[in-house]
Amino acid sequence: MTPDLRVTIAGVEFANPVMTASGCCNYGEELAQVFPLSKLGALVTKSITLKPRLGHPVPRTAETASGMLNAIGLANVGIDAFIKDKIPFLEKQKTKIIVNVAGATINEYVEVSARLADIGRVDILEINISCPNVDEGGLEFGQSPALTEKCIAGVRKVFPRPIIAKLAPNVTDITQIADAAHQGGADAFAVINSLVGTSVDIDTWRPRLTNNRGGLTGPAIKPIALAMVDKVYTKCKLPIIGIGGISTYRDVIEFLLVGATAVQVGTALFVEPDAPVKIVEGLKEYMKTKKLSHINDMIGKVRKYT
Amino acid sequence: MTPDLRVTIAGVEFANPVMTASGCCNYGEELAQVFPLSKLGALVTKSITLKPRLGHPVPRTAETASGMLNAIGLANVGIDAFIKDKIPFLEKQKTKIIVNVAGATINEYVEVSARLADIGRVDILEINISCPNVDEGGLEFGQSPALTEKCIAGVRKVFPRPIIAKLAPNVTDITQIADAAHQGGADAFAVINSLVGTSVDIDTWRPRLTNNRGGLTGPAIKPIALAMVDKVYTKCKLPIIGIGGISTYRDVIEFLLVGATAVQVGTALFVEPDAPVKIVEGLKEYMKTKKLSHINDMIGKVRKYT
Amino acid sequence: MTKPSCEDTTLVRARDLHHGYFSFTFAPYPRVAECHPGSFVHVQLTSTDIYLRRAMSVASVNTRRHELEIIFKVFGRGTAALSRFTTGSKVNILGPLGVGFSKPRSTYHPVLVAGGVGFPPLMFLAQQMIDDGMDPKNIHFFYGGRSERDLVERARIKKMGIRFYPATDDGSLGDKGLVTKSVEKFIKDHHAKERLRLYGCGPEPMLKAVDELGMQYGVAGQISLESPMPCGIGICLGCVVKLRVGGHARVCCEGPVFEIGEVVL
Amino acid sequence: MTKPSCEDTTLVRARDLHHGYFSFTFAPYPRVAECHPGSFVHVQLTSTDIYLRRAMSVASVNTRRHELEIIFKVFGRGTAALSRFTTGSKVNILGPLGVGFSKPRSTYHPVLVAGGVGFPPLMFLAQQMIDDGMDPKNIHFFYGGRSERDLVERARIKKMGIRFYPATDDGSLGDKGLVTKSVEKFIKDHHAKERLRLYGCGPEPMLKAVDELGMQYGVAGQISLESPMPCGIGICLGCVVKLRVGGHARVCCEGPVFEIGEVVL
Ligand SMILES: Cc1cc2nc3c(=O)[nH]c(=O)nc-3n(C[C@H](O)[C@H](O)[C@H](O)COP(=O)(O)OP(=O)(O)OC[C@H]3O[C@@H](n4cnc5c(N)ncnc54)[C@H](O)[C@@H]3O)c2cc1C
Ligand SMILES: Cc1cc2nc3c(=O)[nH]c(=O)nc-3n(C[C@H](O)[C@H](O)[C@H](O)COP(=O)(O)OP(=O)(O)OC[C@H]3O[C@@H](n4cnc5c(N)ncnc54)[C@H](O)[C@@H]3O)c2cc1C
Ligand SMILES: Cc1cc2nc3c(=O)[nH]c(=O)nc-3n(C[C@H](O)[C@H](O)[C@H](O)COP(=O)(O)O)c2cc1C
Ligand SMILES: Cc1cc2nc3c(=O)[nH]c(=O)nc-3n(C[C@H](O)[C@H](O)[C@H](O)COP(=O)(O)O)c2cc1C
Ligand code: FES
Ligand code: FES
Repeated sequence: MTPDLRVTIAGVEFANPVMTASGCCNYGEELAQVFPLSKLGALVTKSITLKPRLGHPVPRTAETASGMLNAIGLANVGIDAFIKDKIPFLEKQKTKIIVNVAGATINEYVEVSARLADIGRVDILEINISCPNVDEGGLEFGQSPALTEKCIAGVRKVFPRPIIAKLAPNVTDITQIADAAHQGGADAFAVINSLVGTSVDIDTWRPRLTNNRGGLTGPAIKPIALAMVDKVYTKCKLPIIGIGGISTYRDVIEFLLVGATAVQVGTALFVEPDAPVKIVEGLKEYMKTKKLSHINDMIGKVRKYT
Repeated sequence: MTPDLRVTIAGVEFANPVMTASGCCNYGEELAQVFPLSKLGALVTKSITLKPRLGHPVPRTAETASGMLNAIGLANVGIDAFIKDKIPFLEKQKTKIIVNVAGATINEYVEVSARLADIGRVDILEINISCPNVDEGGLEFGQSPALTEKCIAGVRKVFPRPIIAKLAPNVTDITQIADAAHQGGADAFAVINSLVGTSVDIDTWRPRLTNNRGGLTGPAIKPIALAMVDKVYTKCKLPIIGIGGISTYRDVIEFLLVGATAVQVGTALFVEPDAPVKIVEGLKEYMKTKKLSHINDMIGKVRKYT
Repeated sequence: MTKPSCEDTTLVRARDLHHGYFSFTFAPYPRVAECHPGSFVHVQLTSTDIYLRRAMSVASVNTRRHELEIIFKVFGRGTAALSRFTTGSKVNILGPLGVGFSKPRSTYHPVLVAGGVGFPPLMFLAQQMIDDGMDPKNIHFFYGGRSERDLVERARIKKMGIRFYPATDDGSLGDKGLVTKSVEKFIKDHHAKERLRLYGCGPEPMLKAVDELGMQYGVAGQISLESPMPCGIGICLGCVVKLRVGGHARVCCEGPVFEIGEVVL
Repeated sequence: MTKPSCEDTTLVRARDLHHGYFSFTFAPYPRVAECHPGSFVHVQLTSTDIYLRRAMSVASVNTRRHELEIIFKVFGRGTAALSRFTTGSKVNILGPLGVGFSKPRSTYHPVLVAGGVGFPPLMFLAQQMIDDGMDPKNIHFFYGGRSERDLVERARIKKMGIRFYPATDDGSLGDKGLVTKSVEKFIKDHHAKERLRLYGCGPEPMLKAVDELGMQYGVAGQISLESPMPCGIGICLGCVVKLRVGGHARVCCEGPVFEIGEVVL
């Protein structure tokens, strides 16, 4: 009996729980050269904004212990070019398409989302209220329950299909933000985006990023991400997509056990672009060995000490 | 010309900016077997509470990518045994002595601090309002500006020498907590304590810590710690002791450049117990090469992009 | 307490003992003379992507050649990384650590109970007892494992001339069943006639059984424990065990060797 | 665009070229035939404690023996870790990546300008031009470095029979001063008579000078750029450069080779 890897979030069924993380797979074209995207549960695009953005000057990435910092600065082609140049490619892919949306104002989020509402092939929106690399708002939305609710509610009005709220880890209590997003009409949470970090070159005394700071990602943050998924799963009521430092199927199982229904793979794609394929294979093998018939048999099943 | 490594915080002069971090050197006796403690700027003791504590059951540590989780649970001998059994040893050490204080209630902090006020050899108190491993308060103090101020103000009344507030990183805006501690009468900030994290054993489906979660420390968190020191240095007014993932003199220089006056070495002591000695040597060499006469020539001197 | 120090040393001999077991010899290690049976060293792995050191019991020393031997079994990431070191690799060793076994007077009949990868410190203990003048015939070495392949270095142990009692779960070698079953039978048969001393090192269930046997039959002795050990020198408090009397003890400092009946297992 | 793939390969030959330079040959690498001068591979270092891959230009290939050579200089942690790999080590290589140099027609006189560790792709380019039938005497190889010791593999380059012009800052070999000074003199002397093509690879200031020379004297050509490269395959957007026209380009995908005059340096 081959294990069943399908999961359902907000009525959308995914072939497996493994997605690519926003900003780590561009619009999918490059990864499609490495493996057929049908191997993915879903592809999540780079954050799309109203206008095209070049992002911050290089250096805008830096390596750290078991991770990296980035301050790409939401570089993207903008909604017009996205619809014109990228959607035709995405429409042909045999996987679910999640478009990540970002903005400097609530209006921008709503406008971009409204444009995407017309494109049936966009299965889900992921609202990035948590990018630490833009000055004009990004982080602040995700750090304020009121703004979070308002932003999600705005998008909710114009987008008829499911909405994922991507939460910031840089907060005192992530469940407050999660509840606000729920209140605003979100259907699921993505937990977590990157953590604010920095690094300095001790030869030049310059920050290693022209933005002076960036987002920390990779295996280094996995324990933090797991604790946040655990907390949201315990206290909040929507399905969770776990993100942070996942590079093997073993990492995925940890996320499932603490309550994630699906996961996203980010930085690991830079080291092993075919990581999602290996992860799906690994999950299958693990489930066979453990005699688990369905992914659901693991979700939230961590045996906590009492 | 040998470089001058002395730094002064709240009127106390330290031979160099390198201290051991609380909970990573017990009460100093074991490290004294490895190197003379006079090599340190200061020794910071394990958190002391009113009553002795055994802490959480093992496993209470777990390894992670470039770091570790711990949920020791403030195991310590309690204030009575500390004064009776540990102070005599500490009195003989030729380094500054910083005693870290923790408690479940503000009263407990104040009582422990009052007892330590009588012991002249205790140069400074470090108030741990940020330990993520106790249920009864710890973290919550450090996450609330009001409680932080009240706690520090309570200690301020009974302790006549300098007070360091050790801040929690698990907050939306660390500068709010810092300002509250300042308001309460703190003389300096220690930034940061560990980040909440967890890890699950995928064979047993058990958390790797009996406490279900713990504090993440080690090189993995360095970029986060640096960003927090940078933020506090930019917005707040007291001297900063930088902590988080320091294992070499290069790490220390990064912390100095973003604004730390001194630093503490924690988890690295587990891997290289003589790390502080090597770090001080490395700092001297670096300063010679860079022709810097004084540590102050580096503090806050990062050349940010504008 | 011996003062621990970090020493750069070289892997001079790597023997594959098969079935996942390896013997690594490091030299020159300046502190061999201070290593006792039950002592352990903390081996640095940061040249791989592993952050914390791994504790390894001393399996033997050659004081003249300043050689230190450890024997390990590939279990998880740490030991897997260790096993990939090749001869000539520089390895940093923190040691010598811990309080080892106390040797019995020569009138005793020591009963050594090893489970799986717990045998190295007991092999070291047997060797030192012989070196100290004990009659090898009085040393009883019980060695248990799942099956024959788990009992490595048998020839070497037998060569010491001691009495050797293998036991395997599947009966492929020696007694079939848990090694402690064989030990119990031995104690029953001998403890009235001879002054026995129990020494145990192996997995926790085995140690628990040894501990209980000792208490039940009134045979004194010691067991060597394991615990997750971030620092190995007593500064992290991560490795504690509960004592029957007197709270916690650190396995790395007060142990790893404890008296039978001392610890809550 | 060639489809990149991750391939496990073995370090079969490690040559210490001295002064911090190493030549590593990997085999079997199944995709040698798809490696072009200017192509690079992304070398995994996770068996050490380094998380991201490191980009390395292809220095040569042996298609028959499926060998791939890279040449690198120890610069920071990444290349230091790489240099510690020993023959027989398994190394994962992601490649082949990037858009390489376009070879000139045989009527041109290519002028190759290498700075320090920028020489490997140009050496590969020279070799392929010769293999394609170009007269070695028409290939001009300028090679600059701080001093003689920085100009490694000279014998190998000269053996190709091409014209070789070393230059060192300290005058210890060839012209004294920046290599681009020598190049400028050469262009001045030759660009009226011969159809030159410039090819540059080296540190950014050198590339900037080559770029300016090309534009000033109207000599077309290409330069190969470096940039921090987390992914190497176009998905992270970390490696961009600014184009004079048309916004950003990714060095890993649209480059690393760009036309002279194309990029804002
Ligand atoms: C005193 C002592 C002596 C030992 N002697 C031997 C010996 O002679 N031969 C032998 O084969 N083994 C010995 N061990 C066990 C050895 O140290 C390893 O812990 C064991 O082999 C686990 O293998 P690993 O490191 O490959 O497993 P891993 O999977 O890498 O680690 C196992 C688990 O333990 C955790 N862990 C490992 N090390 C630490 C640490 N230092 N701190 C916190 N958590 C940690 C990891 O996070 C992981 O969860 C000894 C242990 C102790 C305490
Ligand atoms: C297309 C291309 C071809 C190259 N070819 C060669 C060659 O043939 N020979 C050669 O010697 N070198 C080559 N390099 C340079 C090489 O990849 C290393 O970046 C360089 O040698 C730095 O050395 P290091 O890794 O030891 O330095 P480190 O100190 O380890 O890294 C240098 C700095 O760059 C950062 N960094 C390194 N890699 C990355 C990354 N992938 N993403 C983000 N930040 C990073 C580090 O964080 C650090 O700040 C090439 C680079 C590129 C882009
Ligand atoms: C280079 C880079 C760019 C990213 N860009 C975005 C983005 O545009 N929008 C977004 O929501 N998250 C972005 N992220 C965050 C990731 O989607 C993910 O939340 C984070 O990297 C943690 O996962 P990881 O540890 O697996 O990388 C980016 C991350 C990286 C490394
Ligand atoms: C095992 C362990 C125990 C700790 N115990 C305490 C403690 O009792 N009180 C405290 O204020 N901080 C405690 N800390 C936090 C450290 O003092 C320090 O803030 C943290 O480890 C980050 O620094 P590092 O990355 O250098 O370890 C502990 C850390 C570790 C690893
Ligand atoms: S391992 Fe740290 S106290 Fe024992
Ligand atoms: S290195 Fe990632 S896009 Fe070029």
